[in-house]
Amino acid sequence: WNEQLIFDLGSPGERGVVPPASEPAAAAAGEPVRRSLRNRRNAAPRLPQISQPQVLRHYLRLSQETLGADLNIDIGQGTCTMKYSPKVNDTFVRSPEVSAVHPLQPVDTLQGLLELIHRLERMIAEISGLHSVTLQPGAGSAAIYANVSMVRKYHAVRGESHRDEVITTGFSHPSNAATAKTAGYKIITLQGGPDGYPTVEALRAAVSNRTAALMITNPEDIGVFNPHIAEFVRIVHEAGGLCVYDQANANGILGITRAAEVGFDICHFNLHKTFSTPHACGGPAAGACAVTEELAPYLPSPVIVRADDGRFDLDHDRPLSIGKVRPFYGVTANLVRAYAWISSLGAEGLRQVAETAVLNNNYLLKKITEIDGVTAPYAEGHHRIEQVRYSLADLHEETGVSSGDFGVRLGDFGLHYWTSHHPYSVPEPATIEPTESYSRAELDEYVAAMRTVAEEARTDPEKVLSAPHRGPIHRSGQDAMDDPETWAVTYRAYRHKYLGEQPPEVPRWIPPAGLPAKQRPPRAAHR
Amino acid sequence: WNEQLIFDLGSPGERGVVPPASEPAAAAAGEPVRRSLRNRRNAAPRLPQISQPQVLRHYLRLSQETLGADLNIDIGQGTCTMKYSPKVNDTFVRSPEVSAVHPLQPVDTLQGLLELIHRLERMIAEISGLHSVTLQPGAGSAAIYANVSMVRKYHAVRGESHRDEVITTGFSHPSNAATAKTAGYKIITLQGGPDGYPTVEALRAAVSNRTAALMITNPEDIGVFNPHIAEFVRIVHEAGGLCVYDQANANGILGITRAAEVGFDICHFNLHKTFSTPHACGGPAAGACAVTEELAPYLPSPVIVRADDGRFDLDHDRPLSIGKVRPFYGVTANLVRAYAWISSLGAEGLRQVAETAVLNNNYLLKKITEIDGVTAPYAEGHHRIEQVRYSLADLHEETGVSSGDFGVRLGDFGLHYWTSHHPYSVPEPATIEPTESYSRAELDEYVAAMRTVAEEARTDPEKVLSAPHRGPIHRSGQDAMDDPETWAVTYRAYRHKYLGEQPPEVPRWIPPAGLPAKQRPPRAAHR
Amino acid sequence: MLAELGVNSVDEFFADIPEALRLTRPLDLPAPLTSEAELVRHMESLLSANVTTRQALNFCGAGCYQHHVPVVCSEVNGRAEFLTAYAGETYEDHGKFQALFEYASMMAELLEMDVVTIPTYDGFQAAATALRMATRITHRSGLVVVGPVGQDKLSKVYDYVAPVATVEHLSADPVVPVPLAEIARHVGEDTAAVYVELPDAHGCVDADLGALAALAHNVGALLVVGVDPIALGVLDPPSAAGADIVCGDIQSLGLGMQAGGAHGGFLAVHDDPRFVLELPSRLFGLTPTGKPGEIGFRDVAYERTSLAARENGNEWVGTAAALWGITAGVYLALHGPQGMAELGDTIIDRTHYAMQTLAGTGLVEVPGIDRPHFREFVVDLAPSGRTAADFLKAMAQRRIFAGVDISAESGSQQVLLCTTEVHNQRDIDTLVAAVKEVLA
Amino acid sequence: MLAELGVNSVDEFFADIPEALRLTRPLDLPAPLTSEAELVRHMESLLSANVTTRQALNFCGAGCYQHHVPVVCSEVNGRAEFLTAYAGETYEDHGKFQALFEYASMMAELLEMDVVTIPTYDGFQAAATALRMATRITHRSGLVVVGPVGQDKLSKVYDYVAPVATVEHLSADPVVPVPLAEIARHVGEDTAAVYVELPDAHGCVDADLGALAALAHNVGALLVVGVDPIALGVLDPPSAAGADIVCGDIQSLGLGMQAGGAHGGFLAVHDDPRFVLELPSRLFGLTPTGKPGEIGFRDVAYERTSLAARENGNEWVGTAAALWGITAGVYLALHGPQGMAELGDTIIDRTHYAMQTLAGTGLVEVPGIDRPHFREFVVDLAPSGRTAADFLKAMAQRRIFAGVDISAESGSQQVLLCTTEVHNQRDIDTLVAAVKEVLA
Repeated sequence: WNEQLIFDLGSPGERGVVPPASEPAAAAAGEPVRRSLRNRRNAAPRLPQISQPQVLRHYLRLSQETLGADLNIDIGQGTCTMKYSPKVNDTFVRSPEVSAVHPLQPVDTLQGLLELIHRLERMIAEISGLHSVTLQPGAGSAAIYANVSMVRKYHAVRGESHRDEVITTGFSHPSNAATAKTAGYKIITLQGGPDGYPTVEALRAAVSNRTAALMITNPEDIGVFNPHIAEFVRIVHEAGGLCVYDQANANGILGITRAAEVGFDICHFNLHKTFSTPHACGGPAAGACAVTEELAPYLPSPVIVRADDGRFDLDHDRPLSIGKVRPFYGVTANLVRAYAWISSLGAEGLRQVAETAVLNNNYLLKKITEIDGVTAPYAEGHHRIEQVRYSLADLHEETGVSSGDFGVRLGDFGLHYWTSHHPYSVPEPATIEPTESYSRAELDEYVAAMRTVAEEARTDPEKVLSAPHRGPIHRSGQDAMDDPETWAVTYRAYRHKYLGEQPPEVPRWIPPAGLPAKQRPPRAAHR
Repeated sequence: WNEQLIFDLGSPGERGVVPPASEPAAAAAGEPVRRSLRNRRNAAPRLPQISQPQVLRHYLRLSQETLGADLNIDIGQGTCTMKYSPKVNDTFVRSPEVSAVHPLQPVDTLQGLLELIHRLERMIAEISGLHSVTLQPGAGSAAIYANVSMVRKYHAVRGESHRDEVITTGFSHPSNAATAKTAGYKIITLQGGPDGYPTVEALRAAVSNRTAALMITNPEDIGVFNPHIAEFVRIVHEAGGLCVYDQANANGILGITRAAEVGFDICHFNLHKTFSTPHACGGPAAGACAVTEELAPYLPSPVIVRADDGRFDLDHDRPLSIGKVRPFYGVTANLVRAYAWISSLGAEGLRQVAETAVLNNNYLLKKITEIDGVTAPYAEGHHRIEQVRYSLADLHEETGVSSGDFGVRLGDFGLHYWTSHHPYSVPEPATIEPTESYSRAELDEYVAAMRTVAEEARTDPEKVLSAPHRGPIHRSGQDAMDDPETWAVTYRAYRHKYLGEQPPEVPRWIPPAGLPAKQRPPRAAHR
Repeated sequence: MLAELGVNSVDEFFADIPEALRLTRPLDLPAPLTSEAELVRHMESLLSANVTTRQALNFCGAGCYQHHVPVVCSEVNGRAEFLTAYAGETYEDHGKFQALFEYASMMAELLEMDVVTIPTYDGFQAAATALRMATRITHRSGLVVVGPVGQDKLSKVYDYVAPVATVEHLSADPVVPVPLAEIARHVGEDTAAVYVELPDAHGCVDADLGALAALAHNVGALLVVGVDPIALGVLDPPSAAGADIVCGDIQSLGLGMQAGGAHGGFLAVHDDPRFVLELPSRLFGLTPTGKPGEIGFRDVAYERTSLAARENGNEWVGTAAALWGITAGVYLALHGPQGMAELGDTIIDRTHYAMQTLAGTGLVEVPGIDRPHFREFVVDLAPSGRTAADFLKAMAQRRIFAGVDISAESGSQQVLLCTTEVHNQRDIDTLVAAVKEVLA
Repeated sequence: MLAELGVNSVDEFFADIPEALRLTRPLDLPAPLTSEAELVRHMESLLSANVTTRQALNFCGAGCYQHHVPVVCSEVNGRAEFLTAYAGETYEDHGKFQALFEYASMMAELLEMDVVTIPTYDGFQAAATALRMATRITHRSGLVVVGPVGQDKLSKVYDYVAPVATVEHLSADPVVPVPLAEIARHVGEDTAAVYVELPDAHGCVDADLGALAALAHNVGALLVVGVDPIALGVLDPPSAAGADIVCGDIQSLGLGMQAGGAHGGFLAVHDDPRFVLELPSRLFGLTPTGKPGEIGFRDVAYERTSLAARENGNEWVGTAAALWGITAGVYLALHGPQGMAELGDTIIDRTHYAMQTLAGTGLVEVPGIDRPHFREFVVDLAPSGRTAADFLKAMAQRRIFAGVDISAESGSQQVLLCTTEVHNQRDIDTLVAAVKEVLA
């Protein structure tokens, strides 16, 4: 079915919940205040008016039109395929001990949570080999930002604020470049050589006394491990820069190799991803930053400390700290899930995770590259770690079906893949990462669907190009999304632009004469 | 998608959960016992072997192929349309205070639950007007059985076991006849007159000193209230029989009329249905029986009693009790839900439930009978209470589309209706009951879909007859289901009958020579 | 809407209800808790008087068992689709039909019988129906119940079979099983069925089903066995020894305790029309659709049921416990053969560890300690001279629910204790330590 | 599978990782809790050391608010489909796109602004981004923050805007707002934006947004307003008074507390490309499909984002808080205009009832008692001579979390209390009675 917009449901006077009403004494206290408010709302907001069962039905139907990882063989989100998130871990989050506690209630009444977070910090410290950990960042990119913020503070404290460059690589996640830029740095991006990673020479040429940090993903987003990584670290350290390891996706190397052995100063993990917390349509997630002892004073504040009597407390007296990056303790729910997940596996289990994920990936690599028209650029002949960025360039050349088109058609099989971050370094990319969570039969099913679509591209390209055929909607257009005259990101905007309703006149900022408008970069689309 | 059978998933060695392993000392205690078991299992059961994410995905997909009341305008299950079951009530059931308590733990540690059940009993007593209530029966039909069992015991105690007939009506739920038969009674069924209910004369003719009880639904399953009901009761009482009121569905009369005012000795309610607990694909449900003071000693045992100090206890000393009809306290989860539901509404709310349900029903009656070919037999010109049994006989006559076919096609619109119990008293029946839970717009949507299908039946009957077109599967056949050679109610039977696998030879009962086999009644199908 | 119907007031719809039958005052009920927030506060406050088995260590069983509920079971049975589905037919509710067919199929593997019903209310009802079926199949009216069976279940069975049969119960103390010779004395040409349980109400799993089957079959009677399917990872299915009808409760299979509210009954028979046509419950069969390779599910021999034939059907069928069937299916699918076997082993181990360590205190006796037990066992307080009631009270003060008082049934000061896979060795040691404190 | 790949051992896959970088020992982690049952026991035991706000009466707020969470919100965000969806595109995840579009649309109605983003991490991030956007839009670097703002949020904002802007914070005690004239002295040609909150960190809702907007606009600066949307059932949307960017946290809208873990940030602007093109977050726009009447959803002006343009995008975007957006949408749909209005009324009523009854004890002062408050207010312990720390400790012993200690920030012994719709009059009376006991 094509579920209506919520604004088309319900009728005046319907409602889904009733808030508690004030008791007479409370109403007596509040009524004069309410009456005399300077900015009391007179025109009710045009929210929908719907009964509870209709609200529920609407959202249940929308959920059924959403392809959660629980519902498919969700291995097509390379760089960040979600592994299975055990349902039991959600129950801990829903328990009142987690869901119904306030972050600022007396610490004596929060000992369970503080101990859990403290234990998880120690686990992550061991997994990274580094000294101290914060779990405050709200997601992976927020953790990268926290890292670069610590870099900035570190250099500032040492009087080296002239260091204004951050070096990263083309296959590192875009947030490395973007957060560093946000933090005020110039970005130098090293592009990959034939094996996907930059050469040592390229790094040497980029490093200088203006280098604040190297921020690098390894294995690269194409699944290749840079064997010179220790050399990279050495070179940057010699130049006085810090080395920041993006281990958002450490799925393929858990228990195999660690930031500490390589010599990094800082690393981060995505708890959604490496430690199995669910992706939730795009968050909430959680990030962990691990740092060396030297950098520990710069971690976000406060820090959980264990007193001699075994009780946990918060240390707010952190003069070098970058301060808060997120309210309170971070995304508690995901800290609880990640702690439970690691606890259920232990050291041996984590290593099995890595080994299985890598085995699955190399199995897929073989099977997928057997499909005519699909290749795996870079690092020819090498095994890959946890993922591969495939190219459908040959298929596209032959059939006119792009990777984007291919992906839309794959959706008709209840499957999904993601192409790649922009700009595409691999032509017609498809980034696939199996993780440890799928069986051989499931991987085979996925490959079989890809093979079918590749076949269709050759025999009946129109079928592929006109997909989706079994989705909830038909193919939609991108054009209206790029033009300020036609885009409508809310129903209110739609009413104003399409239904002829006049927006109200309200006071607003007028650009001073001559203020330059932003030059729009070339347009881009998501798939 | 067409989700595979679970036996086709997984592979040897896969598993979804790991049970706790014995500690060494426990293993030492148990190992000799296990080894010497007379009947230790050697051949592992052929259960599927599947990973947890695959099990989850399988069942989530099956859930998506199931049209829960939360997902549609589910007003087509007349006699027992489920009203909206507020989600908040499920949370009480999931709380450890309900889900993680043992029925036989010390009563001092179960006071919350006992108080809740006691309060709910008092609420049901007030709603029925009768004296005492049990909530032990596991569902509506089980409550009817408990009622007839009390009738039997009552007469036995009074030395009137010669009373061996139970009178019921054709529009009363089949369980009235069936449970009474199971309890050993002969059944006399009065058929409805022109207004749907039997005449007083018909009853008089049926009543005698062999009458144990009248077991009657009112309003009848076609939504007509028998105005002579008090007279019926009087006649049966005069003959020494008891009167048992089937109020499974009291949705249309809550707060309007009660068993007590009519003079009944016993009544029952379905808590799923009248008190909004969900239907759960067909249970668990719950039933409540209410009785007069005279019959209270016969109620199932034990009974919750409140001591002078306000604490609750169990009274097992009930010499006249029929005993247990269900383990422990009954279906606790649904008692909790029903208590919460009544608590949220109060007296005024319950009456609004009835009034709204009846208004909705009469609105539907008007709209549906405006569809060409659809009529509402019986009680012409009268308003109806909570439901109507429509007839599609005219449409069938004209187009060849039966009510069953019509219902299948309606499924393509994400809607469902039920025809009627068997044998059909109304030709080509469709029993529709809106309850109070749906808005006018939703009722209109349902009627519009019916109108569309009626139109299709005239213009394109093949489309209707070949439905479903948008279901998860295509039309299936009934024939194989009726023949012992071909039916297969488990995958194991399927392997034996269709895949050529030999069943094992095991010792089993052989019918003694000459033992008559059962005569099969005429075959029937569910829709 | 009133205007649309040409009606002035809702009252007009009730015209057929005589005035004398009307309630002329509002119902006397507590004031409504209109807002969800208030309702939640009220319910939390009311229910907080319960002490949960997370707060206390629970060793009560006796028909309701504290097994671990895999969270996927709760996730599936909490799905709005399954939780709220009514009686949709094969197409609308294809997923429900398939899930229930799969439940029956997995039970069939565990039980090694080809026909398993959609769940009935509970194990009590399953046993009661199994015995009535036996009378219909054999055209006889004698029922012989062998060994310890819970009082509540017996109460239900007695009431249910009363119109058609008489029951002899050959009970037993926990020390020795009922001798075969004694059973033989009560079985004869009028016997419809011999009924026995595995594990029995004292937790024993040493019933000689093969001998009982021979005994019954010899005189033309059925062997009906009540079994807890959770034991069938380690125990042979009763059908292998000759059981003709197998019945029981699926509460152990992922349903949880819910204060005794979470029960479902199963009935299993061989695929013989004499048996199948006597089942009152619904049966979902696999059937091909018009599309090759595609399957659907439909009711089998629907005319058996009271829904089709009113009083001419077998007993009756109504809303019973379908969601619990789906749940039990999920449980079996999660465990698989290996999980069920390991689970059974752990339970036997811990049960015997508990029996031995308790007996080792010298403060209690464990009658039948040499017999194999599964999950439950009797503890006799005679050596301590204490009553069961006193003992349980003292243990509860230590936040231990130390079993169920069966002294009224047994005539001795005895409690029935239950240990499952959720009780680790530390828990049992805690129990034993508390017993020493209380009884020393 | 190894054989299929012609590989002897999994180790071969790691050939590119130099030996020197390998970990040669197992990680030093606790022994695994392999079975779900054991894991559950461990987690319950660990977490049971927490005292929950169901066990204690909680009056802490300060950025995390105990509002009632309608169960439908939890039902929807607990759906496996939504909880585990990754980054499916418009067709695979049509439902997700629609739910987020509807969230943005309902927020737009509440805020009366046409553009609302998919949620960012939290209100801290939203404020920080709003202010950086102001510097980009105006090409200026001065930021003026007016009135009380939480210390933690300020910490985040300062760190975040440091590369591009300087901040002046005109703080205020709870008694009187910052005088307009003083604000005017700090606003000038270099000012990118004036930032003010509603309710502010002391719960006051009397900021004169109209005057501030005029002041800012006069010199070419923006007015940025931080608002808790739950107040907008009773308060006029800031846009009506002239706010150019409105930002805040959606934690109040059905997300629950989760120990402070449940936050999402929103940013709202008018539909002006100068503003829209500076947003870093994703925006989902409504677009027709090939079929008449059918609509789909797609990314709007995707080139703005770091996903499309790396460091050339606005700040960055990544996994943030989408599920909380869906949840907040459910919350707004359930309440509707009437519910939001009633909710606001109840909160104001109970807040002032608490302020008045506490002040009425004579044992504490409520500074600013004559100003309109929403949900939070400051209590000064000066009359009692007690420290805030002492007071809170004594109250906690009575199972009351009596607010947040703000004495470090304020320089006085003060606590910040929070009352919402979940605190009924009886709860507040309980609080007041305990305050009397503790301070008397």
